[in-house]
Amino acid sequence: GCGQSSNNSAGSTAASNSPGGTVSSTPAKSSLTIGVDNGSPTFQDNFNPFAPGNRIGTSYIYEPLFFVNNINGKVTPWLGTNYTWQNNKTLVVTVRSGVQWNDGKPFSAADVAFTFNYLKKYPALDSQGLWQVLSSVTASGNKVTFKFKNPNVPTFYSIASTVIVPKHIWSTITDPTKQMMPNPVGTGPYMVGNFTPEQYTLKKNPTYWQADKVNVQTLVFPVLGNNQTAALKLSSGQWDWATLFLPNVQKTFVSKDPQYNKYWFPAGGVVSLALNLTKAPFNDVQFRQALAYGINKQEIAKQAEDGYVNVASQTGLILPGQSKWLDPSIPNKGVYSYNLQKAKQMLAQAGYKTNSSGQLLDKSGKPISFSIEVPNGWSDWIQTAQIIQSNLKQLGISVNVATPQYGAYSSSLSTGQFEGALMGFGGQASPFQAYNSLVNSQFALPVGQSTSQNQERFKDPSVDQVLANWQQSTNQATQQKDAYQVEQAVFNQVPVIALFYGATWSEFSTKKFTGWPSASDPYAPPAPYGQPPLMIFTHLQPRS
Amino acid sequence: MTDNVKQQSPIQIVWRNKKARIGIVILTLFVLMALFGPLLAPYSVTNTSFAPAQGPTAAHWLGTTQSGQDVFTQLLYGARVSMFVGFVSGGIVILVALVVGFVAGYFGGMVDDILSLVMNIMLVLPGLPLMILIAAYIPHHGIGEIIFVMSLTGWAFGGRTLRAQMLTLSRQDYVLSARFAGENPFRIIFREILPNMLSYIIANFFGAVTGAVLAEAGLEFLGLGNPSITSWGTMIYWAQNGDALLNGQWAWIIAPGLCIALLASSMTLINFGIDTVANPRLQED
Amino acid sequence: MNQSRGTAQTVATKDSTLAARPDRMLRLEHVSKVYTNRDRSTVAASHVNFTVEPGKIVALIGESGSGKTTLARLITGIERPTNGRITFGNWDVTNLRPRQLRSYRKHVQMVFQDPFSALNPQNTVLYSIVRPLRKHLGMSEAEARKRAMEIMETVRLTPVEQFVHKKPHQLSGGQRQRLVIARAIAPEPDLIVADEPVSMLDVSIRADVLELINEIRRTRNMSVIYITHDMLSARVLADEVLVLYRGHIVEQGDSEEVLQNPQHPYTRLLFASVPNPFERSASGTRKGDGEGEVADVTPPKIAATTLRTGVGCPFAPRCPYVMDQCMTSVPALAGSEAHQTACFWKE
Amino acid sequence: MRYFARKIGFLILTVWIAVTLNFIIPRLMPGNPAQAMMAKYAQQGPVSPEQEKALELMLGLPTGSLWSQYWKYLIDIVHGNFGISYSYFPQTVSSVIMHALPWTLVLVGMVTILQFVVGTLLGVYAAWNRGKKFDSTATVLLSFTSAFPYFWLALALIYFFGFIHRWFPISGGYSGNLTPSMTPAFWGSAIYHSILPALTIFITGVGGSLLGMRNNMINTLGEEYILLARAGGLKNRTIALRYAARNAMLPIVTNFAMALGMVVGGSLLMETVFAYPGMGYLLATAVSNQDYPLLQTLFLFITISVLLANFVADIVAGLLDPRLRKGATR
Amino acid sequence: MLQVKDLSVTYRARRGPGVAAVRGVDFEIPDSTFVGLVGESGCGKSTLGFAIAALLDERRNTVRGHVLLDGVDLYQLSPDQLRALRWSKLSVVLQGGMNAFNPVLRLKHQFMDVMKAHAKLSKAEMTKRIAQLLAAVELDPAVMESYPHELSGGMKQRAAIALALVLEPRLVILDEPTTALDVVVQRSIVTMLSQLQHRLRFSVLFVSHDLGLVLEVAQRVMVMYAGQIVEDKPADLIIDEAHHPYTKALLGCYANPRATRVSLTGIPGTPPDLREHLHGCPFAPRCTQRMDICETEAPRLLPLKDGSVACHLYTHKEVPAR
Ligand SMILES: Nc1ncnc2c1ncn2[C@@H]1O[C@H](COP(=O)(O)OP(=O)(O)OP(=O)(O)O)[C@@H](O)[C@H]1O
Ligand SMILES: Nc1ncnc2c1ncn2[C@@H]1O[C@H](COP(=O)(O)OP(=O)(O)OP(=O)(O)O)[C@@H](O)[C@H]1O
Ligand SMILES: [Mg+2]
Ligand SMILES: [Mg+2]
Repeated sequence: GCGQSSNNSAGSTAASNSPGGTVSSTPAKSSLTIGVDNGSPTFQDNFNPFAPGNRIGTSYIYEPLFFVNNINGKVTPWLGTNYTWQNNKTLVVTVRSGVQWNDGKPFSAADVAFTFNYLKKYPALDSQGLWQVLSSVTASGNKVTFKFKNPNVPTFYSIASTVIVPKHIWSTITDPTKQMMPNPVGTGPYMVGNFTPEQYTLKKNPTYWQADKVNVQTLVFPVLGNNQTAALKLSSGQWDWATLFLPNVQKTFVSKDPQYNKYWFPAGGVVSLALNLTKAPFNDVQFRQALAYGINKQEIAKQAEDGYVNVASQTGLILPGQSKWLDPSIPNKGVYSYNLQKAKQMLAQAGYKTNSSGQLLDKSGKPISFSIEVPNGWSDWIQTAQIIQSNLKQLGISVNVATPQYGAYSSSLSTGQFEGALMGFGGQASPFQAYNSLVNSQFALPVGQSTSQNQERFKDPSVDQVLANWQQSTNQATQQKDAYQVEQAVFNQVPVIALFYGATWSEFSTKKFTGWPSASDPYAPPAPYGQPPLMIFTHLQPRS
Repeated sequence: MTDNVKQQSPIQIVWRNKKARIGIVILTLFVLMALFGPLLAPYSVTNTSFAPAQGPTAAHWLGTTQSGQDVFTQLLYGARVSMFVGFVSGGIVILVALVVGFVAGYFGGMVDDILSLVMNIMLVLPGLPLMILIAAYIPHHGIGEIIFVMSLTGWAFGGRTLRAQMLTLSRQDYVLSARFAGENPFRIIFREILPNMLSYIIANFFGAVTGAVLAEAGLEFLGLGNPSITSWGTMIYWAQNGDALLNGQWAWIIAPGLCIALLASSMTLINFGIDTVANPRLQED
Repeated sequence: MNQSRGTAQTVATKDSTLAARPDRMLRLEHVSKVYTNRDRSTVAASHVNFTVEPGKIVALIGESGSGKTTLARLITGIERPTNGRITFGNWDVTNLRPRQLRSYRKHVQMVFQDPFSALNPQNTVLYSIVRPLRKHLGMSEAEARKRAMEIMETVRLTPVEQFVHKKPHQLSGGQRQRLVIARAIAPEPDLIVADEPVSMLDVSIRADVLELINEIRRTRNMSVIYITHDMLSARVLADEVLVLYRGHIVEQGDSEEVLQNPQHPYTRLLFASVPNPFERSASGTRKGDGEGEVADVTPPKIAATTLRTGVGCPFAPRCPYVMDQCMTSVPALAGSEAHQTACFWKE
Repeated sequence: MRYFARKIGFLILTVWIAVTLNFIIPRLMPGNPAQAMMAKYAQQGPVSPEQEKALELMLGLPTGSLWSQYWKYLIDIVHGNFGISYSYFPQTVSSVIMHALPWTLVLVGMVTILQFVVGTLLGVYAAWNRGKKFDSTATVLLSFTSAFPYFWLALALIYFFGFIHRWFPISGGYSGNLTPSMTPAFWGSAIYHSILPALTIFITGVGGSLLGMRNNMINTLGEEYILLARAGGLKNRTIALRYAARNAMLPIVTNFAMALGMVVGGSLLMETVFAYPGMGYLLATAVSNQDYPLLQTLFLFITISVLLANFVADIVAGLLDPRLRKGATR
Repeated sequence: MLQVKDLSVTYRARRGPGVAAVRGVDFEIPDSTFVGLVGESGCGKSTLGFAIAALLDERRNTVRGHVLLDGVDLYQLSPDQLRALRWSKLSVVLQGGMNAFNPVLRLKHQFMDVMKAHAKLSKAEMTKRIAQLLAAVELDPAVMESYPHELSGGMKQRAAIALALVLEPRLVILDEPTTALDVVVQRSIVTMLSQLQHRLRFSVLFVSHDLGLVLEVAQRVMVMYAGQIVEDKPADLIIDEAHHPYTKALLGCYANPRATRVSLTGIPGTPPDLREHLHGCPFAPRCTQRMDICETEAPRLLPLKDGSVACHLYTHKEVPAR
C-alpha cells in the first residue's frame, strides 16, 4: 500500500478546481507543483537512474556521495561524510551510517562499492567514463577505496555525483538500461506516489536520514506540454517552480504576483562559437581574435537571451561563480568587448584584404564565407547565429545559418565536418573538466573520426602539458597556477569564441515555501532537475 | 443547329463570378505586396534596434518582435517568401503533374498503369507526416529544400486530375483529327490538348499553391523549415518561440496567420470561378 | 474454324470510265479484329474481305456494334487488325510505323461522326485547314492559306472571308461538318473514310452534306467509304453496299441491287426498321397497328449477346428462318458478283 | 469480389511501399540516425569504444548488409516488432504508440466524421438553395475558414478561450490527477479537454466538406434522373437526399483519401499546439527528440490508418454505388 | 384534355436578351391521341415538352401562358397540388441515355418511390404492378431487381416507358425517346409504344426530330419552327397535303426506300437565332415561296379543313380571314 494520503491530496486538488482539472494552481499547502518534466511527450513509468528517458523525479530519489555545487564548486557531504586522497591515485570515502533505503533495508559502503563496480560491469551505464580512470573500488567497513590507473584528481567530482543504488535490488538485474522501474528504491527524500502518463506525484520518504529538514510533503509533476502552453501555465500561476525561458519575465511572470513570484537565472555554462580549426582561415589565431572583437556579444545577450545573461569571459570561466580561479592579470575579466574598428584593423594587419564589393578575402583571394550550424528548433541559438551573421557582414564575411536536426548537427561537430557551429561547454564544478574537454588535444581526432570533446580540434602541446599537471595535483595552489596558464591560452588563442553564459532558468513562487537559493545565497543552482533539488528541499521552510 | 449561346472568353467567365472576383482582388493585393513590399515597408527588415516585444503602436502598427524587429515590415517581406515558396512549389507540382499526367494519359497502357499506381500510392501517403519525415532527415533546410519537399509530396493530386483530363481530351475526335492532319505528338499535346485543359491546369495550380503555402507554414511552424528566412510561417514560429501570446502581442501571431488564410482562400475563391469554365453547371445565374 | 469465303471480292463497277488503278485500291483480306478486355473478348470484325476501287463510294451498313467503326479504324491505321491484311496500293497498312503512318494519312483521311467533337474549340477554321496542307503537302504558310480558301469555296463555306477566323462554336452543325470534310480533302487524299458523317446532323442539312461528299468524289475522283446505319442515305450516295452483322459481312453488292432486293434476313430487318414516312401514305394505316413487314423479324433479344462467337451463323439467334445448319456452320458469301449473300436460307 | 480483391491488393502494396520508404529514407540521408542518440549521451563525458558498442547494442542499431537488414526489418514488422523508442527507452515503439493511438483515433475520428456529416449536410442545403443568401455566405465564409492554418487557429483559440478567458484547459488530453479509466470523471475531463482541439479541426475542415458536396450536388442536380424524379412528383426531401445527395456523395466517399490525409496533417499540427497526447504530438516530439524508430513507426501507423480508412471508404463506395461493385466502370 | 394556350418560354440571360425558345404556342391534345412534335434541333421542342410538364426551373426562365390539363392550369397550382398531379395525370420519358434512372437504386425502388409518392400501396401490390408493366413493355419482370447500368440502352428506354405508365397517366410526353438508339431497337420500341397507346388509350406527345419516324407512329403531327408551331395535321394527310413550305421542305429530305433512286434535297440556310426578336415569318429567309409580307408580318396559326398552318400563303389565298 503506497501513498494513499498523497494520492488524496492530489485528488482533492482536482476536485476543488475548475472543471478543467489541469488548472491545479492551488494545491494543498504542503505540496509543490513543479513544471520541469516534459515527457516525450507523455510520461513513462520509469525511475531507473541508469535508463535514458527516465523521469526527472528520479534524481529526487537517488542520492550521491557528495553534493557538489556547480556554481562555486563547494562540496557538501551527502551519503559520504568525508573523503581523503591517500595519494594522487587513491581516494577513500567514508560512508554515512544510519541511512536506510526507502524499503527499510540499511544502506552501507557495500552498496557504494557495488554501484561503482556495477558501472564497470555494464559500460553503457558509465556515462562519465569513470572506469577509463579507475582501476578498482572496494568497500571495507564504512569506507570505500577508489584506486586509479593514473593520477586523475578532478575525477573526484564525477565520483562524488554518481548516484548510489541498492545492491539488494540491482544485483539481480542483468539488463539495467532496459529495466523499467516504477517503484524505485533509493535513499533520497522522496518516493513515488501516484502515476499517470500526464502527471505523477512524489511523496516524502518518512525514513529519510534528514527527514526533519524536509518540509514539502508532496511534489506534483504535470506534463510540461510544449513551450508555448508551458509558459502560459507558468504565467497563469499553475506551477510553484519551473524552469522555462520566459521572455520579459518581469512582466509575464513576476508582475502576476509580485510579492511571491521570483526568479533567478544563474550562469550555467558558456555558449560559444566554435570554428573548425583544421580549416583556413579558422586556423589563424589572429583571424579568430578579430572575429571575437567583431561579434557583438552584448547585443546577443540582450536580443537573443532577453538580457537575462551576461557576456561570457573568453577565459571560459563562469563568472562570478568561478572568480577565484580567474587570473587577475587578464584584462577586462577576459571579455573581448565589441569593437568593429579593431576587428577590421586586426584583419588588415593579418593580411586579409577586402575586394571592391566589400567582401573579405582569404589568403588565397577567395571571399570568406562559412556556415554556422545550430540545432534545429533552438530558437535563442538561432537568433544568436543570426546576430553573428549580421555582425560579420560588417567585416565582409558572409555567414549562412544552417539549422540541421540535432543529430546531424551533433554528428558534423563530432566528426569535424563543419565550418562554424554554436557550442556549449563548461558548467561543471571544477574548471579543469571544462578545459580538459575543450582544449585537450587527446580528443582532437582527425576530421572524419568521431569525438565528443574538443570538437573544434584545438592542439597545443604546452596546454596538454599543463592539463596533465593539473590532473595529477591534489594541491590547491598548483591547481590554481595550472589554471592560470590554461586560461591565458584559451584567452589568447581563442579555441572557441565565448559568447554568453547559458543560464539556468528557474522561476519559483515563495507563497508556500521560502528558503530558495538566490544570488545572495547560492547554496545550490536553482534547478529542479539533477541533484540541486536534494539540497534545496532541505532548505525550504513553510511560509508562516 | 447553330450553337446559339455566344461564347465568352474564359477570363470573362471567371471574372463574372462574384467569388472569383473577390479572390482575384485579394490575390492581386498580395502579389503587389510581394513585389513592392520592401518599398512600402516602414523599416529595414534586418533592423533589430527597436524596443522589443511591444504591442501595436503608431510607430509599429503591428508591434515589434521579441528581438526588436518591426512586425509590419516582416509581414510585408514575408509575403515574398511565402508566395515565392507557394508559387514555385505550385509551379513545380503542376509541371511534374503535367508531365506525369501527360505521359500516363497520352501513352496509356502499362505506362499509365504504373504511373497511376504510383500516384494513387502517393495520394494515400499522408502529406504532412511524409513531409515531416523527409524534413526530419534532410540536413539543411534552405528554401530550395522546402520547395523540394513540398513538390515531392504534392504532385500526385494534380497528376491524377490532369491525367484524367488528358485521358478524356486525348480520346476526343479532334485529337485524332490532328493526327490525320499529320501533326506530331508533341504538337498535339501542346497545341491541341493543352489549351483545352488550361482551366484545369490553372485550377490545379492554384490548388497546389494553396497547399504549398499552408504546408510551408506548417513546416516552418514545426521548426522544420528555415527559421532564418522571413516568411509568414517563420513569423508565427518566432512569435510562438517568443511567447507572443504571453506578452499580449496578438498582432504578431494573428497578422501572418490571417495573411496565409487570406492568400489561400483567395485562391480557393478564384477556383470557384475557374471551375465554372470547365463546368458550366457551376456558373452563377 | 471458318473456311475461306473465297478471295477478296471486287465489287463490279457500273461506270467503266473509271478504270481501276491498282495503286489506289484498298484491299481487305481476311481482316479480323478481336478486342480483349479483362473478362471478355469481342469479335468486332471477322474475316472481312473487300476492295474499294478508286473513285467508288462503298457504304458500310449495320446496326450499332456491328463493327463499322472498327473497320474504319483499321483502314485508317488507328488500330491494327488481329488477323488478316489491309493494303492500299503499295502500302501495307497492317505494318506501318508511326512515320509511315503519317505519310499514309496523306492518302487516307477520315471524316468523323460528330462534327462537334472533331474540331478543336480553340482553332480557327483557317488553321484547321492549313495544318494538313502544311504537314502533308509541305506548303508554305502563304500557299497553304491561299489553298485553304479555295478548299473552303469547294465545301461552300462562303463567303470565305467571313469564315476564316471563326471558331467551331460560331458555326452551325452543317458548317462544322463541311469544315471537317474540308480538312479531310485538303491533303488531296485518295480515300476518305467517313464514319457516320451525317448522323449527328439535322435531316435538313444531311442531304447537303451527302451531296457535297458525292460532288467531291466526282470532281476529285476519290474513293469514299461511307459508314452509316441509315440505309436510305447509303442508297442515295453509294455505288456499292456492304452489310455488316457482328463483324461479318452478310450481304454485299451493287447498292440498288442490294437495297431494292435485300436477300439476307438481317438486311431485311434493317430495311424494315428504317422509318419511312412514305410508307403510311401508301398504306394509310399506322404500322404499329397491324402486322406489316416488321413482324416478320424478331426484335433482338438479350440472349443474343451471349452467343458464342465462331460457331454458326452470327445472326442465327435472331433469325426467323433459322435452320439447324445455321447453328453449326457459318454461311459463306455467295451469289452473283453484283449481289452476294451469306445465308443458307433461300426464298 | 474482384473489386475487393483489387482493393486489398492495393492496400498491401501501399503498406509495403510505406514500409520500404521508412526503411530507405533514413538510409538515404547522411548520418546514422542512432548517432544522434549516442551523441546526446556522449555530451556527458567521453565515450569509449566499449561504451559505444554497448550503446549500439542497447539501441539495437542495424548490422549486416542492406539486404539482410531489409529482410530483418520486414520480418520484424510482420511480427509487430518496431524496435525500441529512444525517447521512451526502454519501451517498445509499439507500446508507446498504443498509448497515443486512442486519443487521436477518438478525437480526430469523431470530429472528422462530425465535420464530414455537418459539412455534407450544409453542402446539400447550400446546393439545393443555390444562389440564395445562405449559399453565398456559407461558401465564402467557409472557404475562408478552411484556409486557416490549423496551428494558427489553435493558437488563437488557446489565447482567447484558454488564456484570456480560461474557459477551457489549454493543453493535455485530460486532467493529470485522474487515472485514465472508464469513469465518468475521466471521460468528462477528456471531453472537456478535447473541445478546443475538436473545434480547431471542425472549423478548418467543415468548409472543405461543404464545398466538395456543394459542387457535386450541383452537378448531380443537373442530371436527368433528378428531373425525372421531380416529374414523378417525389417529395423535395426525397429528391434532395435519396436521389441527389446520395449520388453526390459517391465521389466524395471515393476521394476520402485526400480529405483524410489533410485531416491527419492538420490534426498533427493541432495536437502539437494543444500538447494533446495523440499521434500527432508524439510525431512532432519524436522529430525534436530525434527518436527515429518512433518517428518511422508513427509514419507507418498513420499511413496504415489512412489506408484502412480509405479501404473502408472504398468498400462503402462500393456498397453505395452498384456500378463499382461489378468493376464495370473501373 | 390538354390545352396549351399562348404558351411562351424565355430562358433568361444574365446580360442581353434571353432565348425565346417557345413563342406563343396554342394547341390541344384530346384523349387517347398520339401526337408527334417535330422540328429541327434547337427549335424549342424539348422546351415546349418541359413547359407542358411544368418541369422548367422557374429561377432561370419565364413561362407565360396556360397549360390546362382537364381544365386545371398547371401554372396556377401550388407546389403540393402540382406534385400530386404529376405522374398520375402526366408523365414524361426522356432520352434513353445513361441518366434517366438513378444509377444507385434498383429499378424496383425507383418505381416504388414514384408509386409511394402518390398512393398507399403494399409492397406486394407494387411489385405486382411493376411486373405487369415490365411485361407490357416486353421486358422480363426480373429486370426490376437490376441496377440501371446492367441494362442496355434499349432495355432502359423500355423501362422508362414502363415507369411513365406506372400511375396510368392521361398524357405521356416522350422527348426524343429513341434518338440514342439503333434503328432496329428504335423500331421495336416505337412499335411497342404505339401498341401500348392503342391498348391503354392514353395520349402521347412524341417529341422527335425525325419526321419520318413521327409520321409512322403518330396520329397527328405538329411541326415546329423557331419556337412556333407552323403546321398541325393528321399524320395521314401530311405527305400528300403538306401546306407549310417548311413541312414540304422537310419531307424533301427523306427518300422513299421503296421508290426508285432519288436525290435528296436539304433546306438551305439555318434557323434564326432565338435570342432575337423575329420580324415577320421566321422561315422567310429559307423559304422558296417567300412573299413581301413574309418579311414584315408574322403569320398566325390558322385552322384549315384538317389541322392548321401558319403561313401567309394561306392567310392570303385559301383561308378566308375571320
Ligand atoms: N476499344 C474497344 N475495346 C473493346 N471493345 C470494343 C472497342 N471498340 C469497339 N468495341 C466493340 O466492338 C464491337 C464493334 O464496335 P464498333 O464501334 O465498330 O461498332 P459500330 O458498328 O461502329 O457501332 P455504332 O453504330 O454504335 O458506332 C462492339 O461490340 C464494341 O463494343
Ligand atoms: N437552359 C437553357 N438556357 C438557355 N437557353 C436554352 C436552355 N435550354 C435550351 N436553350 C435554348 O433554347 C432553344 C430551344 O431548345 P430546346 O432544347 O427546346 O430545343 P429542341 O428543339 O429540343 O432541340 P434538340 O432537337 O436539339 O433537342 C435553343 O436555341 C437552345 O439553345
Ligand atoms: Mg461507330
Ligand atoms: Mg430536345
